[in-house]
Amino acid sequence: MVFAKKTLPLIVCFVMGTLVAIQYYVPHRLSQSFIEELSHWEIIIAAFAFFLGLVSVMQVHIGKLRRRPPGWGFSLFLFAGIIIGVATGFISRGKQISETGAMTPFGWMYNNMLNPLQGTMFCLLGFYIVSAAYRAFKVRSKEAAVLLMVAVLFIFARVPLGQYLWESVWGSTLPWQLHQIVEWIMNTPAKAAGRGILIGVSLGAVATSVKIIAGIERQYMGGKD
Amino acid sequence: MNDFTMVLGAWVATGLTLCIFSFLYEDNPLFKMAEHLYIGVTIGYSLTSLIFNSMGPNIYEPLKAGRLLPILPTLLGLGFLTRFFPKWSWLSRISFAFVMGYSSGLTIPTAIVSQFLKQLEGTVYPLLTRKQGLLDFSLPALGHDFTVLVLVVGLLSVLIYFFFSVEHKGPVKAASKVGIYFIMVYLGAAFGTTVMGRFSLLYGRLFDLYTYRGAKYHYATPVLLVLVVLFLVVYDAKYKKPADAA
Amino acid sequence: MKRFLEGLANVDRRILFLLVVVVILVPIMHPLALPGLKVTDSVRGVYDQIEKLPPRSTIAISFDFDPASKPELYPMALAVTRHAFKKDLKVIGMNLWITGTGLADEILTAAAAEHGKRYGEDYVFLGWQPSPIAVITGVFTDIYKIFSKDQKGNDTRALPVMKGFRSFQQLDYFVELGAGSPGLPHWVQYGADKFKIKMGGGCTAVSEPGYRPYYPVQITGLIPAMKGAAEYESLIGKPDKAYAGLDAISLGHFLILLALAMCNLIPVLTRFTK
Amino acid sequence: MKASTLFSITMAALLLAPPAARAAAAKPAGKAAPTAAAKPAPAASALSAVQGLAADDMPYDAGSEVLISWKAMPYDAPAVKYTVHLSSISRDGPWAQGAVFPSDTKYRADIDLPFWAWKKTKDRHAVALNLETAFGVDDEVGKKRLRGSVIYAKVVASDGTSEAASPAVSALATSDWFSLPKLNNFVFTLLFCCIVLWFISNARKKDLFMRRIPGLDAVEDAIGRATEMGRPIYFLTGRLDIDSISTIASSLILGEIAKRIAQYDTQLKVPHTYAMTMAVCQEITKQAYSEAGRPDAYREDINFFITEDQFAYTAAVNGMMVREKPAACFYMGYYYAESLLLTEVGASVGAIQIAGSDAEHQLPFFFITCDYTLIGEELYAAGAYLSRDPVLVGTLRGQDTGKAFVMLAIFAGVILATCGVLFGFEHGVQTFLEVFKSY
Repeated sequence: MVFAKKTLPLIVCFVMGTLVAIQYYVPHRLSQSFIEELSHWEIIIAAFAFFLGLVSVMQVHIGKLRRRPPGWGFSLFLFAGIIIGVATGFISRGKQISETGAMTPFGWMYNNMLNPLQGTMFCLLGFYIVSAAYRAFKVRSKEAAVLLMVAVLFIFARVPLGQYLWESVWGSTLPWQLHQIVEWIMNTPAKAAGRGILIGVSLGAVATSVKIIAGIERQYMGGKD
Repeated sequence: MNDFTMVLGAWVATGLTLCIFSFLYEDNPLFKMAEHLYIGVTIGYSLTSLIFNSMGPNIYEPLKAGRLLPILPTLLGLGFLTRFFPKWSWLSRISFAFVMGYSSGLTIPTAIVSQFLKQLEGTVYPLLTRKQGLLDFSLPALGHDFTVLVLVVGLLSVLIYFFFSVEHKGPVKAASKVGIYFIMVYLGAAFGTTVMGRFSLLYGRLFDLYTYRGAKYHYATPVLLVLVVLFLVVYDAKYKKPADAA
Repeated sequence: MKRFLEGLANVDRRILFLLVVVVILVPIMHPLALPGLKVTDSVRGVYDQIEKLPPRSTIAISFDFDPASKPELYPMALAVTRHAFKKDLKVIGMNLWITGTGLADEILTAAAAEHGKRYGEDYVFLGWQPSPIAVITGVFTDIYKIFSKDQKGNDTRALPVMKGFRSFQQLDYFVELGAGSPGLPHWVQYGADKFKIKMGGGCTAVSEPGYRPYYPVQITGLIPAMKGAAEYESLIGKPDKAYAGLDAISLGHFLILLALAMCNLIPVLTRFTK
Repeated sequence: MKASTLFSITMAALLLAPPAARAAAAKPAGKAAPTAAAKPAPAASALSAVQGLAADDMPYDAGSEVLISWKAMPYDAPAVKYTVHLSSISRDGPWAQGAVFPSDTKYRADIDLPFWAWKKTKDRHAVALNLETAFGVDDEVGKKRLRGSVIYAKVVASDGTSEAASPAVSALATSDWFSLPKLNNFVFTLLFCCIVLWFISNARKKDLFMRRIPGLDAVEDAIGRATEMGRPIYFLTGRLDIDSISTIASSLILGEIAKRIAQYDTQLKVPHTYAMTMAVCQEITKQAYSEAGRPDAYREDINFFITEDQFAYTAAVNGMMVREKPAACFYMGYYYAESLLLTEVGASVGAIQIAGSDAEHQLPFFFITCDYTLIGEELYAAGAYLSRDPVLVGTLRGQDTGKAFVMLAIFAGVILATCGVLFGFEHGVQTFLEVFKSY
């Protein structure tokens, strides 16, 4: 039993990891279909994990309906949302556009509820980016000064009005145009830093993956027994 | 799609948009309602997509057609659910092990290619230029050489900054300091370029609201806007303690 | 003065938010046509090709985007379609993104109405069919195999606008306006490159760097996002949504610059007044 | 090119890879009669058919491409075009057009493969043609049919006025078992894995040094502050599922922070966007509380699921923040656009915010709005820093060794390339640098 509880998962992980990693170097058609099939499996397996989340949500909100803490009524809207999503989805059999090209109730729900909600939350960023700039973009050190200067230059250069103003101030006295300067920064110092970050990240990713495959990193398996 | 569903859609979309926007003013019941509805709808949406677009074509249809292979991943997937039964919950480890092994195996070679070798090959260039057999010291050529130098110095100093097993003092400290400046340039550039996209989105959203103001949509935007503002005024007057103000 | 500065430093965020709304909303209500927009060669590359076509030439436009990318692609789609109708060209519309079918139809109908064009005689909307690569290969070999019926259910072959037309190989120009995959790379690889027709493209800001290498060999021009669309609008002399959008975004950028300046100036000034 | 040969032999021997010989210069097809002109030559300037035409399986692929090659011809010039025709039916067609190009382009040297797998010469033209693209096949049936069929190819040279077609040659596209061009990748991967494992196995023997990470020194302050104020602490694991490295690193940090929080009676809240991550984090938190000697303080609802949708999750967390006013927020892991939405609201309720992310595009927002930000790899190092676990510190040592190797390679590469320009052996250097390219 100890074998099944402790060793078997480690073997599964090791075999899977090694096979998938080696697959990358094998161009053969069999290896292609192997990885296609596995990625299929992954999708199926991951799909079931969603039910863990569903149960967690239900526990929280059914608990609220039972105990009725302040604001419990809003949980009703959550259930209403689930019902709307599921009901329109089942009526339309998961399709947003029917075979005749007409919009289904599911499609209507997506376009008029989900899409505006997503879009609106996303576009709040337009507000927060201004408030962050006003509140937090203070030059406290030399490093922050560099950050600010580059940011200002880029903001200026991204819009035609900025380029227009730049040219009307500097005219053709400068050997480079604004967009050339910005491009150079983007492709040289910024790229160098980006690469440094990426190389570090990739080494970290490989190191962690090796530990998982080798069974050294096994926190995902949880605690004792 | 007929007119009624179109107009209803405009009203619902506008209403929800304004409810979310009201959060910018303060946390209030309208936002709370939209927030909970939003979470619910996304869960319902995920569930439906899961059943019709994932489990249907990946499990049900192959099984119906007599292909039995999907049973294995299905069992592994069901393994997750054993977490609810403490006696059997160790079974979920096998499912986790499969997922972790698969993704780790996928990560190793691709991280080496796309982040390691690809970054490396774009950095190793000569620091000198040769043109028609002679070393080129013209201004553009020197400019190019300088660019290569900055690229190399930048990358090396940033890598030094990320050294964890060496104490940052003396020359290492100086080099890592240079590295930080390069990182700051990167962050500034990333900030400056992102602004554009954020305002495009906001523009798109406000444009939709503006479109829904017309008679074609039965004045959805102005009517709902007035209602939301009225609600906020009443809510503030009635429930908000003076201490909360400002 | 000092109190004013302190007040300014701790200003309620909601006032900033209100400023943002004003800055974005004003150009929507009234395009300002702020100066500084320069027409780039890659946008002109699409415009010139359409401009030099004789009347009654045939062009096709594929509208491969969905409502999510509407702010970026809708304005250029409208501008290009308007340009084609203004030049009295025959227009074949289609799309590879099922979720964008309604939008594409809307654009064609609106632009046609402005120029008094009639469905079936001056333009046609073929609609959507599954399996994009097969569709692309199909329209370049035998269009009626893929689209035997148009979006409205008419027999495509019987429409006057399609008379004598067999495949996209006969096109005088092709424009692909796409937000992702399937999109520009597919049309280039499986269509224009293979069958040697001239094509132009339009894309989102995110995909622009990726598509740049196609220009100018494989595509005659590329219209990048809202900025490209605004350039196109200025070329056809009809500043519209893209122009308004660009104004709004320009003002937004300057609002951020102002915020940054205030953030750093206020503490300095406060110390100064002390 | 002695060094390169030596290199390729060593690498190949190391791996017992299939012989590189198959990649050597394409053998001319026996059947083709190279001199036979298809049409009677009309004028003096007329073209002759190409010579030495050969069709082969393209090496190192899944059997989806054929390699067509022929000798460079004396008339190669921009005005003369080659058209390669393919047929899957017979040597007399019907033909599908595979490629058209000016006759002074596309030599063997233009195919982008490394020196240990491909001989780059200019004496032969060579094009690799994808069969599915050439025949416009999109469906499974068609693809399957293509796989088994013999492919016939012919090349037509034309200069606008006259053209000359070669006789057809044939090949069968086959699948290969090892991608020799990826050999360098394979060797690097193996080497790096060994280094990491070696450092881990040696880590337990002695105490390894680790540099300071300022952001992490603030963790204790943040927890202390939350305890004083009696407000909760939020910990977010990012927008990727547990199978991503960022989230794994984040969960390690969660474990360490949970250990510290468990010692006080402070509330920890970990809202999740993925159920798998939630399940793993539940185990980790439970473990942390019991290791801290406070299993009684652990509650199952520390970790809870909200929804998978990016912005619905953000809306919910924003709402919670405004209502519960956390004293400290930790954002560890990979984030997308929601980063600024979270941190601005967090800042507005006065929380101490500590972020750590390898999402380089979101770093500026964290950096501006948070009190401390761990950049890139520092996120992976954080777990090691907080726990001082020998395995984690050893891993970090391995990563540092990898970085040292990269730095050395770049430094040496740049010097070598510069010397190449100085002393005129650029070509040799370029060839050598293929070792660091991805294929």
